Amino acid sequence: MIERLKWHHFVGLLGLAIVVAGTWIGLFVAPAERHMGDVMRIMYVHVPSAWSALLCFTFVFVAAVASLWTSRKRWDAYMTGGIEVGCVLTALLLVQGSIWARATWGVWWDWDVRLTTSLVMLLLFCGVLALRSFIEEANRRATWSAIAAIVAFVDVPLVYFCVRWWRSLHQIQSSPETVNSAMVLPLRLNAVAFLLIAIWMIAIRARIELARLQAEDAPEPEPLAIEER
Amino acid sequence: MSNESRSRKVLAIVAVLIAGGALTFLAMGGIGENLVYYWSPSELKEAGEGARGATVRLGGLVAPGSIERGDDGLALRFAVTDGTETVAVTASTVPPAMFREGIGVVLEGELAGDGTFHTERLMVKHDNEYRAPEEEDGRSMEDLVKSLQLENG
Amino acid sequence: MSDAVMPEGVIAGGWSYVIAAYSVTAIGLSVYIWSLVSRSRKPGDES
Amino acid sequence: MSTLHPGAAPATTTAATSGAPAPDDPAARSTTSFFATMLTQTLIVLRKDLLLEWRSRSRLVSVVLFGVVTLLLFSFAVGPDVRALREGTAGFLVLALLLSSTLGLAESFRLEQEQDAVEGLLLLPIEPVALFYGKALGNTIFLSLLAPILIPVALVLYSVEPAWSDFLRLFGLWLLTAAGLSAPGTLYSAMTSQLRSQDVLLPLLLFPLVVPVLLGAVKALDLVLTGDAMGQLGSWTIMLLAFNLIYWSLCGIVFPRAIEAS
Repeated sequence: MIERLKWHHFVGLLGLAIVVAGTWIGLFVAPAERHMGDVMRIMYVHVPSAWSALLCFTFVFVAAVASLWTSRKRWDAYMTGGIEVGCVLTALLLVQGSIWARATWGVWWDWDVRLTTSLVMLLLFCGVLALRSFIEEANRRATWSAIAAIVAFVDVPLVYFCVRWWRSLHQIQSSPETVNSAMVLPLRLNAVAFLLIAIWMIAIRARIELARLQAEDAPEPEPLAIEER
Repeated sequence: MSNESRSRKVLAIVAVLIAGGALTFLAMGGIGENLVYYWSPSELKEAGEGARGATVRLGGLVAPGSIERGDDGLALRFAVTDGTETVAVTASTVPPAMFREGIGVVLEGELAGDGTFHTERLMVKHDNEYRAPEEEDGRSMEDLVKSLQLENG
Repeated sequence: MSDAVMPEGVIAGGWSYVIAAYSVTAIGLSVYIWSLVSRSRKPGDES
Repeated sequence: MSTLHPGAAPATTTAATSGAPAPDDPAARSTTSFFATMLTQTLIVLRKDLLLEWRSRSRLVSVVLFGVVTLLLFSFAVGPDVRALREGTAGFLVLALLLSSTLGLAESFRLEQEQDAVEGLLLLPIEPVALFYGKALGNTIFLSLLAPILIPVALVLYSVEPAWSDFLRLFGLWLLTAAGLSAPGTLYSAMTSQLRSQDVLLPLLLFPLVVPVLLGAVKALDLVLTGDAMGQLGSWTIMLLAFNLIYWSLCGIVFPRAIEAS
């Protein structure tokens, strides 16, 4: 199924084009912030990273439930892709946030709810990847990693809503009303671009995983000589 | 469908409802007001003696006109307010560049016997307003206090 | 409370932070995409 | 491979996910009696585990010893600073419980693995859900048994003297913490007990997941030990309780699928 789809490369190229435009506008066209100055430009990658990471993990949840329900390899592969891309984005998110925090808050890190739940989210999903790598039997790996992913997903709504539910150092979500209109455009462009790039990466990763799962399944491994050129 | 598999479904649905209910309660139950990451000046005053001697976090706005720098350039005195109560603060740390009057701060430190709060970890709390330099900040002190999420809702 | 009266409270020279954050993001994403491409070249290999 | 598979449970119909109709059971039970059976089976599993535990007792003793050693190590790590030790007592206690719990939890399915004790379970038509709740309750009780030793040892080592009336609260909070660790711990130990790298995987999966429980437990215990200026104890306890509900229900839903695949 996945093999026939080449759409993801268009999605990826489109994402790359938009991210170049969005970043250019964000860095050189949009105004500096009144108090944060140029540091605030980190927002144009930080917020898109956060959105796309959360969407990745939401997709992981859907894929994990589907994988448990249907026991199809395709969902297992999509889930793996989602987890890996989500982890990469979350790791980037934490580093960008830390740099921004040093400039504005004055500290690299603080055990505030937003930061803690985000770090926990990264560790939880890395744990799922680790679990996968240790299980050899395919069915069991699919089931158990789906279960671990579903359990890990409990943290995802917490990451998003915690700043509204509890007092934190991290500011709550901004909205177009709280952001200067000239800053909204690069933010939106980069958000769309990050999402497209994330979809692209998930699709590539899922294809790799699916190929691996099918190779695992093959009754007799093909002679290696064919592939070595 | 046999009774047993239906019973299993009922059990699963009940479990999902319990989990969802617990999560909703965490969100809406208002326990967030009590599990605070930092205390407002009012809460700190309310705690009185109980807050003495322990490391606590204090959050609020830097009161306008309260910033004084010591001669050595390190000791910093200011007041933190939430609109109703004000706590005097001494800080033995270099504040971040965004430190100014009317900005939110979160301080980690101790309440001394004379009612001043001493901190060595001063963090600036920015709200979710992002404005260009030429834009005027039309917000009143009350609006700024509101942005500190001192009352949850 | 206008900016003219309060010269402090504004971060000056924040570009180094911006450059750091953007390069980390760019390098991180590029390395990951590169790893994806190199992994998809030889299917069946251990990730 | 499928040592843990409960014999009578139809493999395709699991409460959580599958929509496949089960073969019609002539002796189909009503929903009420189904729950009654479930409860009975949970108690059977629990009783069996506790009995086995009591017969050997060696696991309990070694885990308690491990906890005490951990508490001792914390006091070396912090140094002879009595004030720092006193302030950290709640955290050290919870960490000692957490570290001991991985030892205890890792063992909870090993008995079934190594000996053929699972035969006993296979002969009974045990529901997977009942197996989970029985095991999880057993682990909770097991971890609660550490409290009478670890709490007094910590109080003596770190020179904290709470009022006598506080001991009941301390134990109650310990029970909630143990329960919060046991539900996800039982689920993950069922999975990892069959893998080579259980020692690495169980903490790797469990520790990040139980961060809310640990946080609530440390805060609540600290408030009991050092005084509750703001009246926050109730809220932290409620948070602990809420995460217990989430873990106990969620893990119960997915557990049948987990052992089905084993």
